[in-house]
Amino acid sequence: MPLETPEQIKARAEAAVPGAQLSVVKNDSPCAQHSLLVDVEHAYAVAQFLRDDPQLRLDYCSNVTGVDFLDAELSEKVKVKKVVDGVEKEVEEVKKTKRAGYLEVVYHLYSMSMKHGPVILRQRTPGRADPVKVTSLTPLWRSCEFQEREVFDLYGVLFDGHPDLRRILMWDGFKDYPMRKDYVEPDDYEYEPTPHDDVLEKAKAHRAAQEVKA
Amino acid sequence: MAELFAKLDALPVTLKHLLLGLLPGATPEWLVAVVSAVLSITPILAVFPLMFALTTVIERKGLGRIQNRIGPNRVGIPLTDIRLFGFGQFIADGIKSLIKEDVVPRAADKVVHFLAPIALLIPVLLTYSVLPFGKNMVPLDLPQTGLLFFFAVGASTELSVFMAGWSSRNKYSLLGAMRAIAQMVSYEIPLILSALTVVMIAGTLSLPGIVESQTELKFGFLYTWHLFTPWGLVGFFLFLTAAAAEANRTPFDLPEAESEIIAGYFTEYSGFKFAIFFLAEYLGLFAMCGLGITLFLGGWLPPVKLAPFTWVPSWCWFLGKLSALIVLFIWLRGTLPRLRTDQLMGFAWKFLLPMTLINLVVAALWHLSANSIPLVARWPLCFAMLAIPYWLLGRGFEAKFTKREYRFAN
Amino acid sequence: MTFHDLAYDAGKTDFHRKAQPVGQGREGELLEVAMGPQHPSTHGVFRMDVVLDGETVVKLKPVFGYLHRNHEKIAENTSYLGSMPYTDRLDYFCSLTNNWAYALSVEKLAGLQVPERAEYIRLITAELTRVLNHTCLAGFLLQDMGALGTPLMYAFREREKILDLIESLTGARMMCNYMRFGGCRCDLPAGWLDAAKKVVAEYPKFLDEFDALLSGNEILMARTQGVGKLSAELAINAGITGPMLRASGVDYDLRKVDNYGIYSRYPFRVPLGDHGDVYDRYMIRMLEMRESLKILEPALKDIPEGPVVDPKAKLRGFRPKAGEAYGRIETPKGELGFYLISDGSPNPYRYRVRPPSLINLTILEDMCLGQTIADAVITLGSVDIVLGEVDR
Amino acid sequence: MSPLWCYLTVSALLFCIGLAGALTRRNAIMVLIGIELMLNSANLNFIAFWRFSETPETQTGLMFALFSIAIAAAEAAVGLALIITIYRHFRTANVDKVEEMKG
Amino acid sequence: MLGTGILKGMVETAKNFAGSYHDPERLTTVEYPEQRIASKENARQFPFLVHDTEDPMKGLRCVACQICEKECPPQCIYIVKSKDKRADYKGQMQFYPATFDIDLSVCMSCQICVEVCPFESIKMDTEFELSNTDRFGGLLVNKHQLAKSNEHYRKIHPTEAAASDAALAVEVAKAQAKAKADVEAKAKAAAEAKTKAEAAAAAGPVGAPASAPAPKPSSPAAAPAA
Amino acid sequence: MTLPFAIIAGLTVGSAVAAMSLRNMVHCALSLVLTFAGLAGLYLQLNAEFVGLTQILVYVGAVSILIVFAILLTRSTEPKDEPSTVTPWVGISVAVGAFLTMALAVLASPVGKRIAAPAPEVSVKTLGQKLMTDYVLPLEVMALLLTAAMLGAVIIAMREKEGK
Repeated sequence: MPLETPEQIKARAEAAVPGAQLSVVKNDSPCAQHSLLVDVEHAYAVAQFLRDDPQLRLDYCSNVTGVDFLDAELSEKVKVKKVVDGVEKEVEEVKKTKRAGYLEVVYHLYSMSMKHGPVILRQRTPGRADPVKVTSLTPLWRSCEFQEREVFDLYGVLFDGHPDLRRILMWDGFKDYPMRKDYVEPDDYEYEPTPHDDVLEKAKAHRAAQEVKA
Repeated sequence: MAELFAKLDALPVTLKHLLLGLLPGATPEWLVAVVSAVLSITPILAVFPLMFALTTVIERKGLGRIQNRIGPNRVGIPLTDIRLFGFGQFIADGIKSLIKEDVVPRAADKVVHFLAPIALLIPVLLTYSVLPFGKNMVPLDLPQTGLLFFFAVGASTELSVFMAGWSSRNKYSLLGAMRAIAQMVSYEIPLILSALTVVMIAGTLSLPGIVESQTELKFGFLYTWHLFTPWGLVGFFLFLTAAAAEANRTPFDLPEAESEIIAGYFTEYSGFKFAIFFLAEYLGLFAMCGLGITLFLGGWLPPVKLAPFTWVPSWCWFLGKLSALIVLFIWLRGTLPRLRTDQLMGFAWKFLLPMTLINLVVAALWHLSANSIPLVARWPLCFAMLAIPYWLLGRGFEAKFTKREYRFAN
Repeated sequence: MTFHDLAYDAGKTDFHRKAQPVGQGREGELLEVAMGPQHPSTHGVFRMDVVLDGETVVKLKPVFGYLHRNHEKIAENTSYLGSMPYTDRLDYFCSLTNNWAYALSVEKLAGLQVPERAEYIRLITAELTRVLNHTCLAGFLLQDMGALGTPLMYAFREREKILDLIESLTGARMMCNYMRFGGCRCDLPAGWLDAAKKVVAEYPKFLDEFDALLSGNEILMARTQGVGKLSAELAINAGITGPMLRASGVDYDLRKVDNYGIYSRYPFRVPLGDHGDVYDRYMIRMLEMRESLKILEPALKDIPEGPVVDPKAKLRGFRPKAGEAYGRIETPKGELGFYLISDGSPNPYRYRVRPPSLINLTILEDMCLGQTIADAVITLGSVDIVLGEVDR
Repeated sequence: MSPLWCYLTVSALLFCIGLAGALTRRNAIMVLIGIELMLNSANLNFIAFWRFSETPETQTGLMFALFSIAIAAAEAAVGLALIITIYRHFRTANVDKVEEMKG
Repeated sequence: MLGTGILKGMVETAKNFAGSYHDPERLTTVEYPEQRIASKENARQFPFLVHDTEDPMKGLRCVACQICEKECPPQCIYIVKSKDKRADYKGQMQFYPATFDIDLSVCMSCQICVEVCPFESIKMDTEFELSNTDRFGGLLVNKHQLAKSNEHYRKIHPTEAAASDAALAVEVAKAQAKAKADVEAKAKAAAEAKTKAEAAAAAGPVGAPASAPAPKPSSPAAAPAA
Repeated sequence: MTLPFAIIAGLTVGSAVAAMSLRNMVHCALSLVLTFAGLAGLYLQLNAEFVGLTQILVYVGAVSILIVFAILLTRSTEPKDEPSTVTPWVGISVAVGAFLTMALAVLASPVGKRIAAPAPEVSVKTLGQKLMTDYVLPLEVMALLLTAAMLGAVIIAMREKEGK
């Protein structure tokens, strides 16, 4: 039995979970893996539906990823009617919209029993400033445990309902979230003469600053 | 001709008497006793540590060959190209361990930490004092309590192991010490029980006496080693198993299981102290093997009383048998994985202990039926009495695991 | 039992272990040991914080990240091609399958085709890698069990033969960097196929020897059977993949499920275990090696002539169109996935590795609780982790 | 060879050291160690009196000592098992703190 | 029966022990500094720069295009372009690297620099005994250390070098053909100009000097052998 | 009083004092082992070889291990466990009193001056024969007692099953 299209899944999920708002995110690449964007409040219920629905049985959550989208200016070409020189004309104009940045958590769901997939589920935070919260799906799939921790560690996304949300790859005292796009790497490189002078300069400057402080 | 060989056999004893004879006649008796003791001890202190040194190289080379490697073959005479097949390795190792930094953890109990290796080595060396290395060659003949002395002194090594493990203030050390003690205490019982069968048959605790009890001849040429009886055969292997556990050898090397608890009770020892542990461990193994030889393999006796065999000096027989057993242990080490703690304990209590008890009974039966049942019937009968319990007890273990068949999808 | 009977009934079971306070009222009796990061059997810089009651594990927390170099961030700042050599360093035992997984994902993203000959080469190298990895794993596992290096040395002896093949093909023994988007970097050198055929033909001899050495050994069986058990339900829920999943009895092999490459052309069987313990994991790997050899033998004969790389694939200035793709293959350790988001620039916007080793570690504590520290060590060994991949 | 009184004095000393320890130390294990010392001093008496008796061939003293050693071993095993159980229950091995006797 | 598996294993190890003395299959190790396993033809370790002339610095094929520097994943290459130009092997005026450093402690031997180089000028060496007491300076190699002759390349990678030489030969042939064509075209143009001039001269006295002949291309530095 | 006796006796008594007075209980146990070993030495001096070696086997090899295990299992190594609430003087004075009484008795008694007879011929064989004939009842009782003690110790120390 082939897997339903994202649209079909969306319709059924919205019917099964009252109040859930899903939308299909199109994917333009040749593989055409479209995904479902689910609102944070209903993510758990929708995910549970996906997991337990007898036609889907997405019992296996393969991959959990964070993605960071910065604030961006989207430019769109719009045809606008305008009065130019007293004549109404249709003019193409570049319309610029500001899009607030957000963080996404992407879940790739497969079914081991039905051997189909993937169904891609996305949760989106409202903004990039703290607190960025989504719903943890770890209670549904154990496999999310470490991966959600990793997303938390590297992107700073908080997972509501995660039983053990600690840093996993970085050390506990680390402050920043290194996978965010606006992360600025520290300049305290180990002093190593590399052929790239800028690295060396940075390291030297850092050392000098340290020495001044001391 | 035979006289010459006899002289060769008695060479160490003659030498000792010769040296004692050099003392002036007015020497007080106690001084003679001291010199005599020193002369007895010196060969032990020379031969067995040297044997340990050679064993470390041979073991590494042998394991290397088993593992399709070459093993140590580089160190020879320094500044030359002479390599001596790598047998200079132990000297290099010795020098290295001597000049290595002796690290003592800050939290360690310094006094106990220092005393532990010494407290381990001394009892181990003491066990050698009752072993007969050759005809008339036993440093300390205790006609009443020889074997008891061996076990009593051997038992005190457990405490040294505990001292090492506890004083290091390292959790791995402590775990290793706990394991070592539990294991040594448990395996002491089958060890003593399997030795007891021999004591029962020989009727003496004296180790030279036990060797003497194997000097009778069967068929006119075959010595009656205890190994050549069904209970002796089984008892020997039971003894070897328990001895391997006592000496922490594979597959019973849990106290120093490097994949689990780093190096066990001597995790925090380095340099020369570590070398002493290493030495004590091997000397303990040799002593165990020596005891096994004395009890079951006829000590310094050749297997048959025929010309070329009797020419070899008795102490060579002893050392030869010892080397053979060491090779066996190396071979085992190259083959087997190790057991787990509970399995180790289960093996001691559920398999070795019953087997040794049955062996004791069978030995008694063998002894009592000596005159009533002909040998042809006695052998299979006693052997069956041992083989059946072995099979049954083995079944008890095998029930816990099976060779499995696997299914395939599509 | 069919798989559907096994399929996991969600509403009833909560597979997540709640963080439980351990050993309340027995504080003094418990021993807290940090196994690692410097420990002989943690397979790299890895730590297990273990709480022991005597020798029994009552709590175990895996701690890693010591080798973390933020591979994903590096990849986001490098061109698509530039990430290829970094994938070698994920699971440094199986760089060829890592290459393939990455290449496959990029091909999905950019819609590239792979020539026939390249598909064959990929299949052959991937299966050789699988044999190599499982051989070494068996050796490591037995090393953890205390078999003083002998099985490991035998395993390395055989591994050497495969590494020689890989070196003469790719130029490196471990860091191959061989596959390219839309094919492979270079063609097979002269005489390679014959050498490979010889290795494949002789390999069963080694497997038999290994079986004689250890598979029937009582100590091995006693040590591994019933140890580190993992139920099929938990395995599915925790996203366990690879031989570990199949040892728990779940029939899920991406070579069959996704049919990537040309696996559908070769019939091979997927061995399944019934107990999910360490012994099953060990045996499943031994059997998988034999199945891999069954794939290799005909594939080495069938390989056609032709180009090894899609002529449309560009080496420099490669810019896939905006979009995303998730590609995955069955590496020896499990499902290795790459999730790529392109925004049309030469660098991936998002590059994510789904490492099988990391996710297979999720249930380490569940498998080890109530067993001894020695069991924990071999359970970890049977999970088959490589820290390059866990930490990335 | 030393006369009998030497051995008896040593034995008395050991007994009193054990007694003092058992009376002053609060840890149950230390109390047990004190008792072991006292038992051992009795053993020394047995052996010494046997050796200095007119009829050592009867070996009565030796027999007593052997049985005493066996009893001491049994006593130590049971005593220490009790101490461990008490420790598990009360979280202490201090004899003063263990006042109630109900399980 | 208990113990049979153990005995089987012991037989196996005994076989290997005995085999290690007579069966080369069972003793696979070699004693390294004295004995060496022959390097595989494809083997790669670290990059080197190919030169064609006696003087390594003059014959470097590298034109300092900096593609490898940009593509190098761990960023271990550092190039400074020269101010002046010089003729390359096919006679074109090119830049050359004033500095070409590779930090071998960073290099991960991935061969991407070789793949992306359009000038066949950087190749992989098979030298691996590079241990050094100076972790930083000792592994930072400059163009003098990197430069190795084409003969060296032919020796370590014969097949690859042949392909590379052939590709270069094609390039040179093309360049020569082009040069020839240029010369001919110029000659033709000159001839045409001449005829025109003549015609013009015939028409009127306008002095037009003939254009100078095109500069002769310098011969290829080392004619690649096929 | 001979020199070997003085050395061994001094060692025994000294280590006994240490065993009862040291703060760290593992040290106490280790000193106790020394006391046991010293006593075994005294036994050997008194020609009781068998008993002496049994003493080592049982006390050094087994009882001290038990004590050490108990110390570790009850975490008594830390001295904080033992605040001396009761003044030790009462106990010490009782002990000193007892010693004085005994010492006076020993020194006053004519038995104390007795000199040993030549070493009796004791063989292990006769010891064993005596055990199996004259002392067979105590032996059997002892065997029963040891079995009972072993079972009892195991049952007492066995941890109650969790949750029961």
